[in-house]
Amino acid sequence: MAARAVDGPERDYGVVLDEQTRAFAAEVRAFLASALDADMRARTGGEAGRVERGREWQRRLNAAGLAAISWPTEYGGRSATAVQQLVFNTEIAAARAPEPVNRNAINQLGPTIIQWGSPDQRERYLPRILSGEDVWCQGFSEPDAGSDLASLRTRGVIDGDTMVITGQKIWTSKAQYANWIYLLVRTDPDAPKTRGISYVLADMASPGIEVRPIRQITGRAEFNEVFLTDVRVPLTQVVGPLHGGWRVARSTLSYERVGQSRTHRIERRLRSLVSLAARSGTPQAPLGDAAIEDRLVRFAAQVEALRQIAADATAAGIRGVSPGPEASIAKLLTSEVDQSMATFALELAGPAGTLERGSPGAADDGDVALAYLLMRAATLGAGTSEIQRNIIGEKLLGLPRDV
Amino acid sequence: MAARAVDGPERDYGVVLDEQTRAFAAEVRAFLASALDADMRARTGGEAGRVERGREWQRRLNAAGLAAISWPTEYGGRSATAVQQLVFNTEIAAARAPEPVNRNAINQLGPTIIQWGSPDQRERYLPRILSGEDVWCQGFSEPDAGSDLASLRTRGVIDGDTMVITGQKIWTSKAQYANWIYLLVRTDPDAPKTRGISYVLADMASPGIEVRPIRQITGRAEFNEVFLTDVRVPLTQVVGPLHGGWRVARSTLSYERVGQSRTHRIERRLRSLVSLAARSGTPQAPLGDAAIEDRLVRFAAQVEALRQIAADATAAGIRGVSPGPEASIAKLLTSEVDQSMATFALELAGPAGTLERGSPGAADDGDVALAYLLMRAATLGAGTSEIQRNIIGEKLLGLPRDV
Amino acid sequence: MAAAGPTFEELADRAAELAQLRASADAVLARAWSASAARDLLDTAGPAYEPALWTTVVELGWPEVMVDADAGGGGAGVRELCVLSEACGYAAAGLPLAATAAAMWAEGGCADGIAVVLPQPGQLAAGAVSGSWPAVAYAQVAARLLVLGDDAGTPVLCAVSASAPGVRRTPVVPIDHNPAANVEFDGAPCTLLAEGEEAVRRHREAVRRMMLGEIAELVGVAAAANAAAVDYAGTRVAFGKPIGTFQAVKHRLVDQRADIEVGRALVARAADAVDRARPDAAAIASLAAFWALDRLVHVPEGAVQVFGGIGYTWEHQAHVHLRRAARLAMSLGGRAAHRGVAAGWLHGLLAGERA
Amino acid sequence: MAAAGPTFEELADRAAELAQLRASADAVLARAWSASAARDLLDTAGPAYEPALWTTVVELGWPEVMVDADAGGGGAGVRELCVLSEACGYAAAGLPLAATAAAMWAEGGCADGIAVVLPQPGQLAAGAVSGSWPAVAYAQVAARLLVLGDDAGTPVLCAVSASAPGVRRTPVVPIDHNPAANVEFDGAPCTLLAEGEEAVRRHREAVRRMMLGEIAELVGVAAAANAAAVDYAGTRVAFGKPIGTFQAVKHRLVDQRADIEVGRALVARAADAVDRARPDAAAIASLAAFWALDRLVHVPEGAVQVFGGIGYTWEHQAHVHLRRAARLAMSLGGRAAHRGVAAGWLHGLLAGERA
Repeated sequence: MAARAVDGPERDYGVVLDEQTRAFAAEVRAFLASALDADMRARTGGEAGRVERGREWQRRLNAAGLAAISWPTEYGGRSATAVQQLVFNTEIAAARAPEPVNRNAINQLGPTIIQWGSPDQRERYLPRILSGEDVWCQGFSEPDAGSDLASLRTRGVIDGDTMVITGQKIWTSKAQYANWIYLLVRTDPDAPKTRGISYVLADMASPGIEVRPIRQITGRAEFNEVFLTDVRVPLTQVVGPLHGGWRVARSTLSYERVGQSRTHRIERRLRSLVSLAARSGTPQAPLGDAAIEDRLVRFAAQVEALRQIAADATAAGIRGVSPGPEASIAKLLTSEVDQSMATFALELAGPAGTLERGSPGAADDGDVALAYLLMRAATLGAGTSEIQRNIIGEKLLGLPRDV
Repeated sequence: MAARAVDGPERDYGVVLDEQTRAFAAEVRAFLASALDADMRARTGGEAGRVERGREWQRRLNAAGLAAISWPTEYGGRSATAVQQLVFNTEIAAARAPEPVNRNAINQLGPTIIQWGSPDQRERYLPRILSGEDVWCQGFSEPDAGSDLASLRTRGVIDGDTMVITGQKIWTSKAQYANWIYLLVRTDPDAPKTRGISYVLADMASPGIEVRPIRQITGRAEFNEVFLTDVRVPLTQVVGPLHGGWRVARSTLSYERVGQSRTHRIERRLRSLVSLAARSGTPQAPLGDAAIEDRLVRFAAQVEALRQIAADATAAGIRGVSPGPEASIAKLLTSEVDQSMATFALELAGPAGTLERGSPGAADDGDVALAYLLMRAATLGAGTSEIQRNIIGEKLLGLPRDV
Repeated sequence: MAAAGPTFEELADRAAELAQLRASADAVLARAWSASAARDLLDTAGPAYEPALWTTVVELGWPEVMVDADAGGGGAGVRELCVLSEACGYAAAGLPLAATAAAMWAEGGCADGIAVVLPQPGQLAAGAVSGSWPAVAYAQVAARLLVLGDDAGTPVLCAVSASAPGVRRTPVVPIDHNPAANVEFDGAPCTLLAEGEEAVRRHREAVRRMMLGEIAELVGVAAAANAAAVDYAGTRVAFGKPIGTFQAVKHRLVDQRADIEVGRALVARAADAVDRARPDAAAIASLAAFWALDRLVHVPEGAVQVFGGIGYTWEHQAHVHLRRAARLAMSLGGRAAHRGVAAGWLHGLLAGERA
Repeated sequence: MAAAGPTFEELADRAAELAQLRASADAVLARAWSASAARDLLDTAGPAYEPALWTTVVELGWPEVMVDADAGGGGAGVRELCVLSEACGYAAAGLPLAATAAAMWAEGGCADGIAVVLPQPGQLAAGAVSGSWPAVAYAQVAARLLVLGDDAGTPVLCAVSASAPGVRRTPVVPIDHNPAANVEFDGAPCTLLAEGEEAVRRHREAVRRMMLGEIAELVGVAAAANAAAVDYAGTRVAFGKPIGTFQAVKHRLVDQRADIEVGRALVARAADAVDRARPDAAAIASLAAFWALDRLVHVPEGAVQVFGGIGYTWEHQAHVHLRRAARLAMSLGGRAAHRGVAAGWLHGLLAGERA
């Protein structure tokens, strides 16, 4: 089945590809067929194992010139078209490839450095992001500035040609594996909230940086707190204008918000849900009673719509048209549908759904219970659903601001 | 069936009545059996007919000493206990008696005059409220002060011993039939919002008062705009302190918010809904498929809970305990459940539900369509559901104010 | 399979074309009509229907949009019909566009006058059709009614002239006041359009096209209701602030907008599937119908809530959208039927995956 | 019928009594336990269960609350059990109170140790019982398990000692980490409690009492989760204001509070109906179970949303309530079964009205 995904017949992307894109698709499939070996398919070793595989996967992608296809060719990318990105993402998702260790840095930090960085910064950081020689983590959120990023408190005091940073960051994934961090710090405390913030790159080996893992409600520790105490960073590591980091960060955040479509994930979850329902079905009602069907069909409607919206956005991208209002709505809906499906799976599975991994009789060997817990984060990460609604209300509908 | 309701065997109120209350229940049933004749049961004559019947029904209630049982005996009431009120309301609802013309004045204005009025005011107004000789309407809402009552703009300028009132009121029911109106007017424009408001009684025959009916989306005109232009009112008709009307009004509003339980109405609507569902049922699924049952059972759960909450509040009233937090929640839920049931009835009835009265094939002779439109008001009247949620959030949960 | 689809470039061009079509439809309707005009129609004694507006869209060829170009039609698909229908919904233009377009598609050529497609079959005997259909929208003003009959075991698709003997139309008043009627045929003469499997197929496909056009119209109705509420929320002040600053209002309008976007995407996806005769066309169309009943119909209700008291008045336009949405949604064939089709498809996908 | 009920005065007195019972239960639990202690239990390698806490409530006689006073019990009803269970839920005290109390009620006397009632029947042969029951809450620490068996056509209610031969308990880890086990009896000896109709009735009534106690516990869990979120919303500042000023947060907390009040009212109504053996007891109990699955289980989810990131951490207490609510709700027997009972009752009311 896995083999079929990478070297089977041409996939139906819903559209005909031009010759160049077909060649690209063939290249991606060929790459996956050879590079995605048993080592890369393993699921062992917990988070450390995952990160190690992600590092190796990053290396293999880069060796094939596929680490950051959306980046301009001059910086090691492919200047890929929207269709190529669709093809790439579809193939990667179908093959269930591991996550490259610098995925976030490639989606967020790289484009930021390309847009705002100095030539030196570009030369110094971009190649090592691509290769995975540097592993990056993000230091934006703070304990008292979650969704309200502009109220961050980490201070950066200018001392000659260095900045001395003190503060605390939270929700930093991979901090214990990363050797670099990109940070937002308040460098001008007297300026209004969103002014006076700088976007800074720091070596994780700098004295004064301490990482403490945060255990999530799932029991896993995939995030960290990062404590910074008098951490000295040369001013050459500021990206964009000093005190002008808010605008720099917003270009990164907009990547995060629109980001990669998570359509594949909700399609997969819908299939699992239908499969779960089918297990308690009867010949007359193969997916269960009408009340269950009602829920499933509502989810299916949302998933199909989100597929259409993703395809439309890709088509719009072809013509250089920025994605329509649906894109910001798609992020909100995807999170909520994802979470709702995980919640409904618990009800469908009943008592067996409440059993954790390893318990005899646990539904999907504990995946139902795990997903129920895990998906609580879907409406919290990258701006809570409440913040998303505010942004859509204000930016898209033009309603007056309330905060 | 109607006869059974008024002179049948003793009703099950869910509790045993003491002797005095049983005597009272018997009195009420006897009154209904004799007073609720064919004239009072008629449904003809549109709103004018309804008001005329309401006036006569008010007269008959008063003749039997039953016009305002909750008022103190000295003002023509019965100083009724909470149980007596429950018995009275239950019997009245079961008998489907008409609405007495001064129902609002009895529930709101009367208690306000008793609490805040001068001896003269009590003597002058209370008996004529009870008898229906005076018909009262309420002038609180304004076009630019709906749920935000404190921002009302109708001005009252003091000129010697009279007040000269100019402004506009809206959502005034029965204004075209009333000869008196109770008003909120801003008498001190320089005071903060809720200060500087006065509670004033005005004769509808005063020069400068004009009434214009408002047609609702149902096509009926049960509300009015009342325009006031230099209307002169003696200062003796101010209830409570001049400029101190906000506190006076709040005592009236709290009556409106907690008010009479509308439990009977939602019980009736649930029965209609179940009956509608049963018409498309099969022997295997007498109320329709599981998705329909799911909706009906959710409504039933809410209705049963609201019955319990009403009973608990009555029991609490017995001991002089003020109703618990459930009471304010009950108002919100009752409105929303009432509206949701009317909305679901449309879906259950399908195309036949969309036909208006008089159309061959209309579900319940157009009542489904009418209720769908009518019930839009359930979450708007007496403070929108949004305002209700704010009040509950702030008063009951103690959350900080946002407006 | 991939070879059957368009390229992304073609898709992008098509999206631009459709946007262009929508813009021109909006421009025409904005000149000819308004929600306020639709509101005024509710004040008339008769049905809410403006023949001059119908003439306008007929002159533009909208009802013929799906007829082959060879036969003098627009040569376009249901996707284009849906764009035009959504524009009508948005403009509160109550017209039998979807029904007439679907009927002409089934007739395979252009014809004058309003036509409707009856979804439920009738009985045929000696070339005459009998049966009864309750609350058929626009039946009072229809010139032709298409019906699938059963003639001694052979399915037959035929057209009945509204003025034929044996046709009885009893006017009814639906909640949107469209000129609907209960329709009865008592041995009405009819014109044969197709027989056998082809009759069944063409009727089914016509009903599906009509339904998608009506869901698109409902998307437009919901979008108009929400847009009006958004405008109001930006200006109406309560507690010293525009009510759109309150999250209860703001988030309601956002969620409704999301419901509209999902509805629009489903209509587009279903229309494309029908136009390309994809095997999942029926299922996606049913998903769209399900969503219409589950969410779209409630958008104008939420808009009334945002308007508050003023939205509850007869003079205001909010109830035009409310009434139109309720009537359109209830005409789609019911939640249970569409849920069944979609659930069967979902189950089939799973079975296909296992196979 | 009216003569069977209490007077309103009695009702008021009873409400005061129950409030007093709740206050004293809250006071005991507040001294002995906390959500933070429950959170710490999740860090242990074994199950989340504190024997000392169970000893505390045993010493107070809570598990015997429904046993007749003559038999040394509390002589109270399921209404009292529900008050105590809700207090346990509110205090995050994970204890087999409802199960043990229901078992003792069925046994008709006080007994030492934890007991559970198995809702599904087993098979009986020669005085020994067989069968298997997945994921039985607190089975690892149970002393007795009550089971309804079928002995050659005669229903039998009997108790099986957990230490009896033929009893196998395989520990499992439910989401709340309670000491649950998959239970198997392979010809386990048992003690007869009742036979025939009485066995069926007593088992059914015991299961219903256990279920109502567990729904009451869920009401308490939901109330605790919401109260904690309300506190947080009043103090946590974002965008310069406490987040409780934002209507998205405020109205969510209000709606959840409303869901809790409805749940509590349904539990009280069902418990009263059971205590008075009213014919609608089963239906009202099913309404309560339906509500638990439909709404109460989601309250702690909403609380996590209000807490935001911090509520997603292992160190925080929010997931204690989330886990407990999920496990309790899923143990109630399923939405379809309860919906069926309630719908049958609704239909019966209608038929009764027509008759």
